[in-house]
Amino acid sequence: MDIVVTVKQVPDPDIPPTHFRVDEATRTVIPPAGVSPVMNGYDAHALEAALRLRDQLGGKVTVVSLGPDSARDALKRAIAMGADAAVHVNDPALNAADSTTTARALAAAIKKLGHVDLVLSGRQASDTDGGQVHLGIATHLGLPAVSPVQKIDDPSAETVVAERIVEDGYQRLRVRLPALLGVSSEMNEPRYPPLKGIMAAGRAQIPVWTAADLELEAGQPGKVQLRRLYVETREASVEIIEAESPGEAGAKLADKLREARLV
Amino acid sequence: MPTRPIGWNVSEVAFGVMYVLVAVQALLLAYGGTRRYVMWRRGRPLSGPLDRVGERARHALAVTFLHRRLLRPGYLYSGLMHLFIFWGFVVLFIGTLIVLLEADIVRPYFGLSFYQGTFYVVYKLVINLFGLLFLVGLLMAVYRRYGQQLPRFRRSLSDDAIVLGLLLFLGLTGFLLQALRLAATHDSAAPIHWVSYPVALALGGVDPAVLTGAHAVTWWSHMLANTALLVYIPVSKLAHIFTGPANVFLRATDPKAALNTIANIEEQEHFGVAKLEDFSWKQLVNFDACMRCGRCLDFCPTFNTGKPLKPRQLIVEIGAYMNRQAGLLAGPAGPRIDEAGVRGSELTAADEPSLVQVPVIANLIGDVVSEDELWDCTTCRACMEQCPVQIEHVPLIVEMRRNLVLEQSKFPQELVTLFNNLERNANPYSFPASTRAEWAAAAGVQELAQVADPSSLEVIYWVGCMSSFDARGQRVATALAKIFAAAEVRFAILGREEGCSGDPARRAGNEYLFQLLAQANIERLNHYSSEKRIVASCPHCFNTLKNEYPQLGGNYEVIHHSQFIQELISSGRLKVAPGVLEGNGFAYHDPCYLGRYNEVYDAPRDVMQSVAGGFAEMPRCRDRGFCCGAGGARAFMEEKRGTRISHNRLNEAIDTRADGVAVACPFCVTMFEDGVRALNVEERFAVKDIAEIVAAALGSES
Amino acid sequence: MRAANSPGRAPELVGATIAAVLLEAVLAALLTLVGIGLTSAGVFAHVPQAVAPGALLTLVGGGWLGNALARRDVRLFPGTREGSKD
Amino acid sequence: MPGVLVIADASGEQLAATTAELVGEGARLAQQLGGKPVTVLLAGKNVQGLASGLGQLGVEKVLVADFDGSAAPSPQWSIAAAEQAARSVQPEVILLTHAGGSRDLGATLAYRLDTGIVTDATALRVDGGELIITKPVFGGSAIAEFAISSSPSVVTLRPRAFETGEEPTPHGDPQIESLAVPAFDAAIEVLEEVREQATGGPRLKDAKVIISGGRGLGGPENWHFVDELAQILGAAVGATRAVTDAGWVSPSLQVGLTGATVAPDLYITIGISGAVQHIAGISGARNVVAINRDADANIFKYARWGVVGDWKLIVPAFTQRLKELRG
Repeated sequence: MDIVVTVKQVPDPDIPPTHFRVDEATRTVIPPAGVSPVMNGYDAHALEAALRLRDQLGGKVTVVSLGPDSARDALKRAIAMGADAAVHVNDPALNAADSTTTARALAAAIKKLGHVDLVLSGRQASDTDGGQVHLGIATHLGLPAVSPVQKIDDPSAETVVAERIVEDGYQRLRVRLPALLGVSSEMNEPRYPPLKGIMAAGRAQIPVWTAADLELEAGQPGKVQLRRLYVETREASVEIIEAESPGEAGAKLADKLREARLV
Repeated sequence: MPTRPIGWNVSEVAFGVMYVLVAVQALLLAYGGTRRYVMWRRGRPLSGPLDRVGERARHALAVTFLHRRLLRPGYLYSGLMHLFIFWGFVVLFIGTLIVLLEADIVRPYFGLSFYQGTFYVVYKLVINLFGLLFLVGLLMAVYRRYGQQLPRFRRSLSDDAIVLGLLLFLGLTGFLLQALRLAATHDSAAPIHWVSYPVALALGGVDPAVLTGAHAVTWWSHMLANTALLVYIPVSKLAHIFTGPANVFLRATDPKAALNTIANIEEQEHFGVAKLEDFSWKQLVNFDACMRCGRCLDFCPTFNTGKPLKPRQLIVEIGAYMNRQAGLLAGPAGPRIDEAGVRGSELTAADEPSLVQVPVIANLIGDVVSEDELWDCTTCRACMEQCPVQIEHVPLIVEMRRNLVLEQSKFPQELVTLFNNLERNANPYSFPASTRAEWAAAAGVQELAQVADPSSLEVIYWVGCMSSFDARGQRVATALAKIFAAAEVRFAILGREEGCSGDPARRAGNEYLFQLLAQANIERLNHYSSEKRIVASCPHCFNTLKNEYPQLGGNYEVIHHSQFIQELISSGRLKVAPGVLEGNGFAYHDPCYLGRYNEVYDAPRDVMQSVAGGFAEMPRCRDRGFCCGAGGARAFMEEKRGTRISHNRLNEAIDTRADGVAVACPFCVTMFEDGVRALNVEERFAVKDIAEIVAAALGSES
Repeated sequence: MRAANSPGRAPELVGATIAAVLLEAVLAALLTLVGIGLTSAGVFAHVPQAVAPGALLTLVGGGWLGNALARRDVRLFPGTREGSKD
Repeated sequence: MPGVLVIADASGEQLAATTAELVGEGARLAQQLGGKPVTVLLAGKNVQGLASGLGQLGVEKVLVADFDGSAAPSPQWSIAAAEQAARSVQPEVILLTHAGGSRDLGATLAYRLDTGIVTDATALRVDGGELIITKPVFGGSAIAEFAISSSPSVVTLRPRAFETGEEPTPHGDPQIESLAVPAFDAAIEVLEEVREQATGGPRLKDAKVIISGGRGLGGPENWHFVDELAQILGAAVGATRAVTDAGWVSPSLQVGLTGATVAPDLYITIGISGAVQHIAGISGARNVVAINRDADANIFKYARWGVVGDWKLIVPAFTQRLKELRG
């Protein structure tokens, strides 16, 4: 079974909020010193699922990522984990692009790869939390898509059975291949790369495709524009809630959370 | 002229048979010995030739003939027991050779005889003495194994019984032969056979014909038993007669606290140990050297909390597996040692792969040794410290962990988090490296990078992750900073330039990650003059920097804060008000990587002496101390099997009636702090690092 | 043995037959028999001088035979052939 | 006549609670866009009955697509229905809830209509005739504002982030139009639909809100305080290692270095001192609330709000007030 996995490199989600900074002018994140970006968590689950399917049925796992030069690290990580090949879609015209353009570019890249039985993506990325690009890819490729998926059952050459998470439960769906599945973290625990893999990743040659390679008319404006990116100012130190009685303090706490629209 | 006719009452046929049996004995002895040797040869060759051969030989001789490692505090009984059996065996063997010499060489060729007169008298007196010691030792052994209800002897193997039985039978029949001959021949020199003489007297009244008959029967059974013993040696635990000293001779002589490094790891194709052939031949000898005394279990944290890992079982099972492949009916291959049911044990049969089901061809990891066993180990070194033949359990276990991690990437989920954190943040937690020195700013401690003139510094304080990020650990670091200030020690920390020493990664088998972390630290440390002394407040960092960084080109003078504080006190630089602690004071707990690994036992005790006016010594202390459960990266794993190691140790400390436990390791601190809360004694039982106790003692001064 | 010696292989041992070691074994066995002969002569024909060399030859011969069989991976004990699942 | 199309979550027996929020926000938006109408699409299995309920919310026009198949409708049927509705209504804005099946329905619909989508919005406003969509990004560490240049703008709304319509004028029975769902590629076949009783709320790892208890709670007999709070907030329940070790709750609830690593928007701790092993697991948490009797407890270093005192007195009042706030 030939599987394509889309991976995205994101800022380390474990950055403590107190250390989170953005540049409002360029609308980009300023990562704290010594914190390097990582592979999106859900994508790691998708890759793990792909690797297990391959080990079970044979075939090939190819990872595709769109992003700046640094995104190559996410691809190397994927190879270290056991992916057979990787493609890096890297073009200034695309890197800053919106979700719709990203979907179009990745779809084009997957098409260019040729025969594909299954496309696996993370259900969403931990930076924009959009959870939509993979569905865009499916639409562009005309593939049936199911997301978020917590389990993949009896895979065959023609179909797989996917468990799709819905409110208070799940649906078991038989999906005709080729198809795209948005993988959720319930599915597995991603492996830690064996040293052989890490070394292979170090040597791996990862082809870079530009918008031109994908015959995309680059530079055309995306449909979704980021107008503003900011961090809510908040005191670094804790705000201790004072009150006459503990009970009152408890009630006041509830109000605070309400004000902050957290409950 | 006192002597005896050699071969009295022994027919020519008997003698003929005896010499034929020599062939059988030689054949099977050589076969068994060679089979074991052939197995060892399958191991990897050593990186270099054996070093310090002379020293090794001296040590091996001392251990073998003087019982250096058998006769130790706490092991007087078993030490003497073995001493008696050993020397009894040796002397009786020499005695037999002497008779052979007289009968088959001196007499036939030179027509002379020395086996008479004074020599004969002395010979008999001595032989009787050692014969007696031999029997006494054996009886002690029988009581030890079957009389005393030691947990480690809860189950024994047929092999154990066979060996004891054979030796006892030989000893007894030996004396019986003597007695029967004396009684039958009315030997005038009878009294010099002072052990068998009384028996001879008792037999005095019996019809000589009967005595002669009995003598013949006894002679045959004695000789057959002797043949059986010789043949049994190579296929039983008796092989330790040869493999024991061999293993002692081959022991690691390099800093005992350092794990071997995988050189140019990037080029390797295969990592650690997945099958017997992956061990070095030297390591394979370990498995044949064990004779199951069980001392490795006495202070073993996993055995004493009912976890699957039992060092003896690990060695015995791999040894049996190896011998089955060698085609030897090694004793242990029969029934298995099974310590299930020891106090606190919650083991089910499922926890232990049954050797009986292990075919000759099986997976070393999985069929012979379970992954649980391998991940249980805290690498506390208690087993290695106690093993009389110096089997090196911990390196063997780490080798197998290396294969699981670097090759199969199969390991507890918690370790994935640990490794990812170490990779991303150079600390075991998920804190950005940039926040490492935040505690220092608060405590007014300088980072080296900020020091104008580093050469003016006296020491570099290596803080370690625990004391950098953990609120509890930070209290220790701050206390230490206060002590430095009081003694006017000019120091600084690496702060944001410091990273995890790599100890947890290495002990967990991730040698690659260890080397990455170590190289990063060495680079920075070498950047600042490497002549500087480094004071570490974490025994794990201390051990790694001191004993393992040299493997990667980092040579520093590293001391633990307990040593440095002692130095400051004894040199008078640090004024402490002794006896500031009222109440029952503290019990002192030896951190494994400070004590057993680096033999720093006295410094912390001296410090306690001078600041607290004393401390309570726990029954299990110094080289026989008991682990807190954190070592070997266990601090970052869940303790799912058996009972809690930390609770076991904590209860021992509480039983000393002390008000708290003093430690010298941040991991011990957290393990015990969690423990006191879980045991609900936090109100009445404190956990403190000695640095905190010293800092408190300063309080009255400053 | 050579085969089993090659690293990285599952340690199944290729059990050789006596034939494979015939020559060496026969020599060792002969040596042993000579030794036994000598000792017997020494004992039964009362030539005490024959005993010591006889015993020595028996010892060496027997040892050699055992060693030869072991090196050629001949299995003397039952149930220890490779693959045995007992 | 373009306007706002609300695609209601019709997967349940009755109208999903979020529908009121969608309709409320839809109406508000329609106002700002110049008194445009709000149309609601009900697509699902026997949804006819639900239509009248929409009248109570002040909806005038409802499109009903009734699925007559035996099993539950496949995602593709829902998409076909939504697309058909969108093409017939030609709205400027399409609203869905950011929950359950609607999440991916919205995204796929947007791409089918070749337009842009913003998911999980927490606020909408019309600014110079342009719709500005606010949503938390980077797990809540930052806030982003988006605009969609293509039409229609598809937006999924975070549940409970929006007010329901303030006393809607009940509109009697809305005008109901049934929608014929065109044929679609049946590449996905529904084998079965499994409804699990909401066991312990959302999964720890992905939960937006987590209530965690520590040894400070005193004993397992007090754990129900945590559970109740979680119930009300639809939150996941977490615990410290000490608690799981002590066996008060299942080890699967452990948060920390040796347990789950979590990054919720809101992390409420009760009786947790904040040992490094626990903190290491929540460094990604956006807003930590600490309730602890020891004012020096390490947890306060990481908290945004803290209450010092006996949780026994604080938590019940806190819970009570939350009940009131959430009606």
